[in-house]
Amino acid sequence: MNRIINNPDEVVEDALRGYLRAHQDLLASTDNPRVIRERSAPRQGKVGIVTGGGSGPEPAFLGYIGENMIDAVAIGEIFSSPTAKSFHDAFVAADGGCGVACLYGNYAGDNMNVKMAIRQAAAHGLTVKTVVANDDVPSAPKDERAKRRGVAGEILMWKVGGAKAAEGADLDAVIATAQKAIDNTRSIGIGLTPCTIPAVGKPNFSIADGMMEVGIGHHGEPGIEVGPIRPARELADLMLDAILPDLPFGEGDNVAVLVSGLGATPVMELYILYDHIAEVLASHNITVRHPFVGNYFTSLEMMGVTLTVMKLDEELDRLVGMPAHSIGLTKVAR
Amino acid sequence: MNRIINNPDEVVEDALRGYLRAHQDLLASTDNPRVIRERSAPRQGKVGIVTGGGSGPEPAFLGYIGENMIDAVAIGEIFSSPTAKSFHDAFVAADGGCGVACLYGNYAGDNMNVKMAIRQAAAHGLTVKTVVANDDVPSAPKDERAKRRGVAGEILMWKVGGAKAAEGADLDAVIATAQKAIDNTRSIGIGLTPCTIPAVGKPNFSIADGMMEVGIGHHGEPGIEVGPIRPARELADLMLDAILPDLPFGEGDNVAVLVSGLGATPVMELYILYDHIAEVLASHNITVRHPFVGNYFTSLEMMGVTLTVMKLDEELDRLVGMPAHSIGLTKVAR
Amino acid sequence: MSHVVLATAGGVVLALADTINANRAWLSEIDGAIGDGDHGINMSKGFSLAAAALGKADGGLSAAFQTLGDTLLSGIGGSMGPLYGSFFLDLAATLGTAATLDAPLLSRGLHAGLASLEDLGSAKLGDKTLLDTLIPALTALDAAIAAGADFATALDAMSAAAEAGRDSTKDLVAKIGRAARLGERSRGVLDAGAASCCLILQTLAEALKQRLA
Amino acid sequence: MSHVVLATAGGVVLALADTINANRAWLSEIDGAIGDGDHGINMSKGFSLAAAALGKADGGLSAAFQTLGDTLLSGIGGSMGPLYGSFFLDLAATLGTAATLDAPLLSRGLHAGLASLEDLGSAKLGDKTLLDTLIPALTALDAAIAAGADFATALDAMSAAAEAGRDSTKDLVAKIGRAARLGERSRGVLDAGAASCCLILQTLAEALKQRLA
Ligand SMILES: Nc1ncnc2c1ncn2[C@@H]1O[C@H](COP(=O)(O)OP(=O)(O)O)[C@@H](O)[C@H]1O
Ligand SMILES: Nc1ncnc2c1ncn2[C@@H]1O[C@H](COP(=O)(O)OP(=O)(O)O)[C@@H](O)[C@H]1O
Ligand SMILES: [Mg+2]
Ligand SMILES: [Mg+2]
Ligand SMILES: [Mg+2]
Ligand SMILES: [Mg+2]
Repeated sequence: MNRIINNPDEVVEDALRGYLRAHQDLLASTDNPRVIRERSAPRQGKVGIVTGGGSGPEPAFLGYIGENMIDAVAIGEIFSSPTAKSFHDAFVAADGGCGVACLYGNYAGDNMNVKMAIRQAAAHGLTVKTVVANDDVPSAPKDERAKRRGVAGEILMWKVGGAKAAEGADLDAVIATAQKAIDNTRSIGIGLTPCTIPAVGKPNFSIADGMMEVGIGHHGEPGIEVGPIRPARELADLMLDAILPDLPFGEGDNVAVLVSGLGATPVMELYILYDHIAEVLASHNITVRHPFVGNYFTSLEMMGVTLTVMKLDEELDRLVGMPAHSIGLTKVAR
Repeated sequence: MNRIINNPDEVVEDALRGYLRAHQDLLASTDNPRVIRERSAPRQGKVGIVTGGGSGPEPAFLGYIGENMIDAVAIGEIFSSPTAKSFHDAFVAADGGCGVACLYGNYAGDNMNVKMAIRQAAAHGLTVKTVVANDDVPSAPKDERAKRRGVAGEILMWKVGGAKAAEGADLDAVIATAQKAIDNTRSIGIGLTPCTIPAVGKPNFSIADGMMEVGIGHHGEPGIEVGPIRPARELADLMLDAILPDLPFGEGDNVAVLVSGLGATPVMELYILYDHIAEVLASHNITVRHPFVGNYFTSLEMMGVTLTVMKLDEELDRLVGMPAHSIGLTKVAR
Repeated sequence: MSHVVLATAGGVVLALADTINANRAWLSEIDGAIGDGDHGINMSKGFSLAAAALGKADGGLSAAFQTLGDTLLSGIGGSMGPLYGSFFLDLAATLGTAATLDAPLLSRGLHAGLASLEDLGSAKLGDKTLLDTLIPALTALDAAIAAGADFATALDAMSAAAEAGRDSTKDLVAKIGRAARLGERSRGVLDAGAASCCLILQTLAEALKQRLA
Repeated sequence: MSHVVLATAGGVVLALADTINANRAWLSEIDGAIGDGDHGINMSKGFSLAAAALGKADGGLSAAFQTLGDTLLSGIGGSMGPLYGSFFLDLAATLGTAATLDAPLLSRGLHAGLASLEDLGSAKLGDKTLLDTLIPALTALDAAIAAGADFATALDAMSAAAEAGRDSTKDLVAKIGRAARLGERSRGVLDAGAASCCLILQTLAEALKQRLA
C-alpha cells in the first residue's frame, strides 16, 4: 500500500487539519473536531444546510461546504457514518434560527445516527427535516426505491438545496425542492479496480485485470454484474440504458449531467466517457444544460466512474445554475 | 489495464471532443484539431498567452485555458510534445495584435517544436516570446538550472502570466513577469506507483509495494532516489528540505503553495501532506498567501504528489490572487 | 457459584476489548466480502476507546457497560455506534445498582439491549445481522434458566447457541444493511456483525464464569 | 549493381514503416527504462501515417522521403517529429531530382540529414542519442566508399556500424533528453532513439540492396 499518510487510524483527523489550513476562506472548525462549518455559518434568517457521511468519497462531504452550498457537515471515519453527536453538532452549527435541512445519503448507519441526532435536537427545540438521497439505480429495483443508496446525485441535491436556502426559502420549501431534486436524479457506477482503506492495509475486494463491476457502491459495495471491461462508448450506453428508463428521461428534457471519477481514473478518460454520453443524450433530444465532469465523489483510489443525470424543471435549472463556491464545485456567473 | 477508453491510439482525440462538449462556456475549437482556444480568444489589444505539451498531466494544459488565464494551447500525444504546426496555430489563435507569450515547460521535444513554430510565426510577422519553466529541483543541480524540467510550477506561471496580460501589460512586461514567476518557483515530486500509457498497455517502469521514487517526473522519468515510503510528515520534510534552500526561501517570505496529486492519490492524502507542509512553513515564519491543493498536474493514474512553492513579491501576490476561471483552477473574489 | 459480584467485575469489559482487538483484521475481512471492510476497524476503535476510558480503576460492571455504551455511541458512528451503543447502555441500565448478577438478571439486561437494537435497526431474525447471533443465544440462555441450570451451565448454553447462530448466517441472504443489495450473492459468507456479536457473547460468558462466586 | 533507380524505389519507405511497426513494443520498452516509454508509439504513429499517405502509388524515393519528413514533422510532435522529420526532409532535398542513387549520393543525403538533426537537437556523439548510431554508421559508409567498396558492401558496412553504434549506447551515460537527469542510472540500457535509428539504417540498407541495378 503506497500511501501518503501518518498513522493509518488517524487519516481523517490529519486530513481535516489540512483542509482547514488550506481553506480558511471557506471553512471553519467547531468545538466538535468532526464537524466543520462554512466560515460565516450560521447565517441568521437562512435555513441551514447540513450533510454528513463517512470519509473516503473525497472531496465529499466537506468539499461542498460553501457559498450557496452546505453550511455544516458531520464527518465520519473512512466509509463509516458520523456519530449521532456529530450530526447533532452540525445541526447546531448550521442553524440560523430557521431550522435545518439535513440532506444525506441512504445508508443504515447514517439513517440511525441522523435519527438519534434529530431526537436530540428536537429536545432543545431545533427543527431538523431530512431528505434521504437514493439515486443509485442498480442498488435496488425501482419498486424498492427506498432501499437504494445515495451516491453522486447527492452533490446535485446539495447544490439545489443550498441555492434554494440562499434564495431565502423556508425549511419546508427547501426540503420540498431538495426532495424534488433527488426524485428527479438517477445514478449508476462502474468500478474497475478495488480500493484500500488505509487502516485495513489491503483491498477488501478484488476486480481482476480487464474486468469491471457494474453497479458498484462508493464504499466498494458489490455491484450487480461483473464482466469484461468494454470500450468507453459501450460503457456510456450501458450506463444510460440503466438510468434513462428508470425515471424515465425522454425527448425534450433538460438535464444536468455529472460524471465523477472514483479516484484513480485519469480525468481525460472521464471526458472520453462524457463525449459519448453527451452524444447519446443529444440523439434522444435531451439537452445538457449543466455538465459536470471531474472527481466529485470518489472512493479513495478506486478506478471507475459514476454517471448522474438530473431532470430539470425551470426551478431546478435556475438553482443548479446559481453561482456557488466550494472546494469541490464552483459555478461562476458567465 | 482497466481503463475507460475506446481505441488506445485515439485517447487524445476522444478526450478533446469530451472537453469541448462539456465546457462550451470556456473552450472553443480551432481549424487545427490539436489546438483549443479560449472561447473569446483572440482578444484584441491583449497579449496572447499560449502553452502546450504532451497529454497526460490532466487537466493540463487545456484545463488552464480561461478568463485571466491561457488563451490557446497546443496539444500533443500522451507524454509527447505537440507538433511545431500546433504550437504555431495556437500562437495564431491567441494573437490579439500585441504578440504572444508562450509559457511552456523545459522538455527537449517542446523546445524544438516551439523553436520551429516561432520561426514559422516570425515569417508572417507574428512576434512570439517564450518563458521556459524549469521549476523541478531534483531534475538537475542548481548550477545547471537550465536543464531542469518544468512541472507543476507551470500552473502558477500561467496564472501570473495570464493575470499580467489581463491587466493590459505589453508583451515584454508579460514575459518579464512570467520569467520572474518561474524564477521564484521550485518544485519536487514523489512517485508511489507507476502509470500506464493506454497505447502501451502496461506500466513502463515499476515502483515496488512500500517503495517511493523521489524526484520522479510527470512522464514517469526516473527520480533521484528510490527508498521505502515514509510517513506523510517525513515526506513533507523531505520535499521542503529539497526546495527551500534551493531558491532560497526564508524568514518573512510570502509564498504560494501548490500541492498536486499525480492522479490516483486520494485527495484527503494531499491534505494530510499539506497540513504538515503548512506547519513547517509557519515554523520558518513563511506565510502561505495562496494555498492550492488538488489534482492540478497529474501523470495519468500515477500515485504520488508534487509540491510547488513560489516566493511572492507584491506584484506576484496580486497576480496570483486575481480572480480567474478555468477547468483546473478557479479563484473567486472574496 | 450462582452469581457475580458486580462492583468488582468491570474487567469484563476490558476482556471484551481484548477479544475485539485481537479479531480486528478477521472482522474486517468478513465485512470485506459483502460489506465495506471496516467492521473490525470500527469495533476495535470503539472498544479500545472504552478500555482507555475505563483505565485500571474498577468502578464495577454496570458503570463499565455504561462507559462502553456511551463511548460507542459518541465515538465511532457507523451502524455499530448506535446499535451496540444502545445495546450496552440498556444492558447497563437494567443492571443498574444491583450488587450481584445472576442468570435471570443477565437475561433481562440482554433482552433490554436487544429491544433497543431492534427498535433502532428494525432488523429481524434471518436478515443476516448480529441479531442472528443474539436472538438464539438469548433463547438458549432463557431455556437453560427455565430448565433450572446453574449460571455457568446457562452461560455455556448461550455461548454454544451464539456460535451456531453466527454460523447460521453463512447460508442466509442479507435482507438489511449494505449487503442487502447483493441478494443471492450475499449467501455463502458469514455476517460480520454476527461474528462480532458471537465474540462478545462468548467472551462475556467466559469472563463472567471466571468471576463466579 | 552500383545504383538504385529512384523513380521506382518509393517502396523503401514502406519497408521502413513495416520495420518500425514491427518493433513498436520493443522501442517503447527500451524508452520505458530511462525515458517515458512512448518512443515506439510515436515512431509507429508517424511512419504509419506516412505509409498511408504514400499508399500504393510509387512516386519515387525522393518524394517518399519528403512525404515521410513532412508527416513526421506535422503529425507526431515529440522530439522525433522535428528530429527525424528534418532528417528525412534534408535527405529528400539532397536526393532532389536525381535519377539514380549511388553510395556517394546516399552519403551526401545522410550527411545533410545529420546536419539538420545536429542543428536542432544540439546533441553530440556520446550523449546517448540516435547520433551514436547515425554518426558511426555514416563514418563506416564513407570509409567503405573511400576504400572503393561497391554500393552493397558499403551498405553492409553502414549496417554493421549502425548496430555497433546502437550497442555502444548501452555503456553510455545520457547527456541530453529525458534520460540526462539520471546520470549514472542511465547506464546499462540501450538508448531508444539509437535503437530506432539502427532499425531505420539497416532496413534502408536491405531495401536498397534489393533494388540494386
Ligand atoms: N439494521 C441493522 N440491525 C442490526 N444489525 C445491523 C443492521 N445493519 C447492519 N447491521 C450489522 O452491522 C454489520 C456491519 O457493521 P459495520 O461494518 O461496522 O458497519 P457499516 O455497515 O456501516 O460499515 C453487519 O454485518 C450487520 O450485522
Ligand atoms: N536533442 C536530441 N538530439 C538527438 N536525439 C535526441 C535528442 N533528444 C532526444 N533524442 C532521442 O530521442 C529519443 C526519445 O524519443 P521519444 O521517446 O520518441 O521522445 P520523447 O523523449 O519526447 O518521449 C532518445 O532515445 C534519443 O535518442
Ligand atoms: Mg462502513
Ligand atoms: Mg514522450
Ligand atoms: Mg462495514
Ligand atoms: Mg519517450
